[in-house]
Amino acid sequence: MKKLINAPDAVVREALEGMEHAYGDRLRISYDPAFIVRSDAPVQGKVGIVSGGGSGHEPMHGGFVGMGMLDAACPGEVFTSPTPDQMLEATKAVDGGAGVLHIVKNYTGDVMNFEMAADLAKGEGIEVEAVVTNDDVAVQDSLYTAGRRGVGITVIAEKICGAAAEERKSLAEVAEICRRVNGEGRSMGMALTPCMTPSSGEPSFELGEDEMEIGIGIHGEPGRYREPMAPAAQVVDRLATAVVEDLPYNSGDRVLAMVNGMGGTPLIELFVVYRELHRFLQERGITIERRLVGNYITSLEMAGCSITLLRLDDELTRLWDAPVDTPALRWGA
Amino acid sequence: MKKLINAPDAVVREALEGMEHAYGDRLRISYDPAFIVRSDAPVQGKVGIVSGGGSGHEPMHGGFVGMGMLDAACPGEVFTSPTPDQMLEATKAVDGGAGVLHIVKNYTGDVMNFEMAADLAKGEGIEVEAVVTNDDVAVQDSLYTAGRRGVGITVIAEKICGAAAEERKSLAEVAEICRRVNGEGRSMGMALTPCMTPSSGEPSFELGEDEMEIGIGIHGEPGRYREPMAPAAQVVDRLATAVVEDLPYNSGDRVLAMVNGMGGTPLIELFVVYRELHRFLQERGITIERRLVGNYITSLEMAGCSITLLRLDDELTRLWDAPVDTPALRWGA
Amino acid sequence: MTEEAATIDHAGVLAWIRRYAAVIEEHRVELVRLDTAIGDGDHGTNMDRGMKKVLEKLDGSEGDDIGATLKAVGMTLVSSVGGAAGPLYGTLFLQMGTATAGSSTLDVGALADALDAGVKGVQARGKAEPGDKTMVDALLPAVAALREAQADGGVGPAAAAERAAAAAEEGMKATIPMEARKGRASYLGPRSVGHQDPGATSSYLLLRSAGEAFATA
Amino acid sequence: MTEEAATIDHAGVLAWIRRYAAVIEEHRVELVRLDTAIGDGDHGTNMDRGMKKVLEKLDGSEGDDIGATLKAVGMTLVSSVGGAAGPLYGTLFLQMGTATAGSSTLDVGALADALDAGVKGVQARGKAEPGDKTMVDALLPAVAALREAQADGGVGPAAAAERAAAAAEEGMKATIPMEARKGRASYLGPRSVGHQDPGATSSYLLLRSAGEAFATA
Ligand SMILES: Nc1ncnc2c1ncn2[C@@H]1O[C@H](COP(=O)(O)OP(=O)(O)O)[C@@H](O)[C@H]1O
Ligand SMILES: Nc1ncnc2c1ncn2[C@@H]1O[C@H](COP(=O)(O)OP(=O)(O)O)[C@@H](O)[C@H]1O
Ligand SMILES: [Mg+2]
Ligand SMILES: [Mg+2]
Ligand SMILES: [Mg+2]
Ligand SMILES: [Mg+2]
Repeated sequence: MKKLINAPDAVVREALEGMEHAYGDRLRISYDPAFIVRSDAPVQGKVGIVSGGGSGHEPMHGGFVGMGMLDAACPGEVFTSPTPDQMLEATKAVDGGAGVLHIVKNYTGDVMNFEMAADLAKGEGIEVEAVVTNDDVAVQDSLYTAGRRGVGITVIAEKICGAAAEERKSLAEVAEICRRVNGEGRSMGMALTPCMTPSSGEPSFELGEDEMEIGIGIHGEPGRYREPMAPAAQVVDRLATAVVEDLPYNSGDRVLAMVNGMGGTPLIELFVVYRELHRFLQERGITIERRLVGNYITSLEMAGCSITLLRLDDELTRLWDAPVDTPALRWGA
Repeated sequence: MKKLINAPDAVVREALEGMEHAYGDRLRISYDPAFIVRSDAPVQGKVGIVSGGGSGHEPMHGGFVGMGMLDAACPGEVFTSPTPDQMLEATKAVDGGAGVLHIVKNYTGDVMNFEMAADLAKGEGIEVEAVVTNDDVAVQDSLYTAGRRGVGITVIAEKICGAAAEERKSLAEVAEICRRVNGEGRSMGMALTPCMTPSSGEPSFELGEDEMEIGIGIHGEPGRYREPMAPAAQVVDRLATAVVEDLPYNSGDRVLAMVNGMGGTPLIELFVVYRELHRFLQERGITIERRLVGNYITSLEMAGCSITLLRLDDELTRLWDAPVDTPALRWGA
Repeated sequence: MTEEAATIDHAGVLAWIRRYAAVIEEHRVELVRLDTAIGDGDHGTNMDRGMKKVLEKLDGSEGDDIGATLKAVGMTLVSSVGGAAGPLYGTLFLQMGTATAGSSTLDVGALADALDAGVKGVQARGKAEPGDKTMVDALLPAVAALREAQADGGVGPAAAAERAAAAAEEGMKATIPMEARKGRASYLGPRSVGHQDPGATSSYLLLRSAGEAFATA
Repeated sequence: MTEEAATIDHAGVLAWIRRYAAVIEEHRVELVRLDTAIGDGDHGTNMDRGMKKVLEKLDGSEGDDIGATLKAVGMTLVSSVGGAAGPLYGTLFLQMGTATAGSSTLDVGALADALDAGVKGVQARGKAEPGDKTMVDALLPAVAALREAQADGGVGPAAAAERAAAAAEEGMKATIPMEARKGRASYLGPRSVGHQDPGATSSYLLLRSAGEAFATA
């Protein structure tokens, strides 16, 4: 296993130390329990926004802590949901009296741990709302299963809710916006290679030299099916068709489009993918009004990409454009 | 070969089209000859700054075009220096009457092509200065060889010179600052895996399951030697020792430290590397005053990292902190 | 059949927990492999991290209140395992602790009551039904086996736990042909068929550890 | 030895360029492999892209000015090859074009003058000396061989070009044991030893193409 690490079980802690050294001017790091919090937290009168999940998806979530986005992030072990004590302490650290929003990706572990944390925080008198994101169209939705995974829309929801909170919207309002973003967002991903967690040291799945895996998650889970390698245009058609038909996005819709790298794909390829997505949407009369191209929600060194769309309205566009100042997303500040 | 592309010889053009769709509000793209230019170019009275080089190192250079950094970037084919006609047209497009600086990484091809372009531009009455960066301590310096490669310091020089040009410093002054940055900067890189250009379809070198390559370049060239895999702490000691002893950087020095990913290394590992670099420099009494952790000058999907240091003085620090607004580097704007 | 005590005491419970920690360490890689096939490959690592924390915790523990010890185990698992298994095994132990609060010994009936309460907690938290290809598929048959042993009468805790382990093993193996409907494996849909559920496996190991620990207690 | 014309004309030069384009296409992968070993693996692709552009350019060209044609080839290579080879081969052809400006035929002496001027241009641009493991190591022996053929007298362009190709091949092979001091291979230091230089290889192919084209012209 080839990784720039010292020991598999020290990765998360040591990366946190690295972040502390790099961003100590803007972030505070707690190690036990582990969370990252903007250094001016709690911001009085502002809704606090907390997210978290397994590590290995960097920059999500720690890279999104800062003005205009998250107040705190809880990193679990690699690909493992964090624990309720982390979320509880993070919630307490960011509560400025206006309540705290938990943005939770829909994975059994994340949901259950955040639920326990919310119960504990409420027990301590903090108002908490949780919104669960579930935008991954690769997973069939059903009342009887774990439901769809939360993926790319989470990044966008964190940005937009962060802006709403900076405007001093109430907890109910910020939570409503979060639900709206999730409701108007859809994603799907694919992989050219598996990834390998430091502790397992084995590839998350096996792929032939001429195969790709469609409908991949962000935890190295195998996807829904595999196919022979195809040109980028076909890969995008495949992903974007599933995304567009699901909501559906219709001619005349204005969208925010994210082309996200899974970690091991060169940026030049992501721009080829973005070109194809632009063509695909243009053919359907859907206008890209805002975009994000890069590595935002990754799966360690997995090669591949995901596509996320968010249907925009004027308020969401305004909140997206609002200043943000975090390690991984920064504009207007 | 697994890449998100349509055809090997269409990658550069299609990625440019993707960039145009994504950043059309701030960048203009010329396709024949190929270059990327900030949309408000030429800025009257401002020194224009042009860089360029082979593609496959994204975000360098195209991602650094914008206010406070490059006026134009010329992308060659993957890992191949661009041609003089690209540089000539880019130079003409950004000349606001104050002359144009060419920032050239020291590779035979880049140097010769930029030289021809400068001759042609001068022939058309444009004042041109060229500064060649050569910060890679992995390569032995000698009058009789091609000399050291230009690597990570190029990114930093582009940022700092961009700020100097925005302050309306003269061409001679901006060039002097560029030479100063290059003189005070040193880098070294390593790889855990090779990369593969779209057109060759074969790995740039072979590495055993337990080997790493030290002193790697950014073009998939093999490094100076290979070694058994080692923990991040040792990798950093190895790279940072070579870097620090070369200038040398001494106790009391204040530096800008860049931990750069080669493209296929997860961000979480780069923070582990940054932690080790912080420790290493602290042990030697060298203070990190500014830092950059991420993928800035890459080698396609190569896994690995490089370390760059720049000795800071007050002017360089101020220029580093000045606003910059490009796709890949943005603050204060 | 050798003479067996009719109850296990606090030391027996501690032996069980310690045995489970050792068994999890032994099976860490196997659990990771099972989870790699249909999940994200962390189940073995998560459980091993958690049980090691539990061992640390137990080292300083005093008294003979089985309920308090089981609750402490649950709390430790909740705050150190993470993922789906953390809240689920945490809840299992927390509820077993509540069911045995104040007890310094447990007979087979009390054991059955405790596990029953634990599994009910797991189901309340995770909403999994039998057949969803989860730990519940190993745990429910174990509860039933304990109840049977209790009804049969004259069966000591070690023998009862062995029967429970055998039932859990059956239940674990029965997850192989199932299509997952809960947890991460459910994303695979039909591709989850043909793989043994990692959580059901770690649950079987929990019962097997009980059988082994109680037999030598 | 068959009777051979004492000069080659504009059509002969065009045949040479076209033959070179075909040979480069054939050897693209080999040149990429050689460049992968001690460089960045693009030499074959670069030259192939450039020579294809040259073919496009030649399709529309008129007249019989050999100098003008060679210059056009040089300009096209400069603006389409990139890398180190672009300016170097570009300069080679530009200087050959200058040396032959206005000529509609070339005898062996004129050929030698042209290549000599071209190689001097390459050395002026790239500063490579013999022994640095570059294309210069194939080109200089070729110039010497042409000069010898000229001095011998009675040797036609095809035979002279064949001698030049043989000399270039020797020079190319001689790069194998050299340690690179110029270009990208120099970064490898001693690890560059044992590999044949890609640029020397494409230069040998240039001379071999001349021999083949002139023989059938
Ligand atoms: N809703 C649920 N109810 C009961 N057990 C579940 C549920 N979801 C998952 N599990 C169990 O958890 C196991 C996976 O645990 P683990 O790998 O540690 O967590 P994660 O899936 O978060 O990575 C599964 O094998 C399954 O037995
Ligand atoms: N300074 C130089 N002088 C002469 N030839 C050179 C010089 N530098 C490089 N070369 C030739 O160029 C060849 C490499 O060309 P190519 O791979 O196309 O360019 P790059 O090295 O920029 O990728 C080398 O094999 C060598 O023969
Ligand atoms: Mg997990
Ligand atoms: Mg090259
Ligand atoms: Mg798991
Ligand atoms: Mg090359």
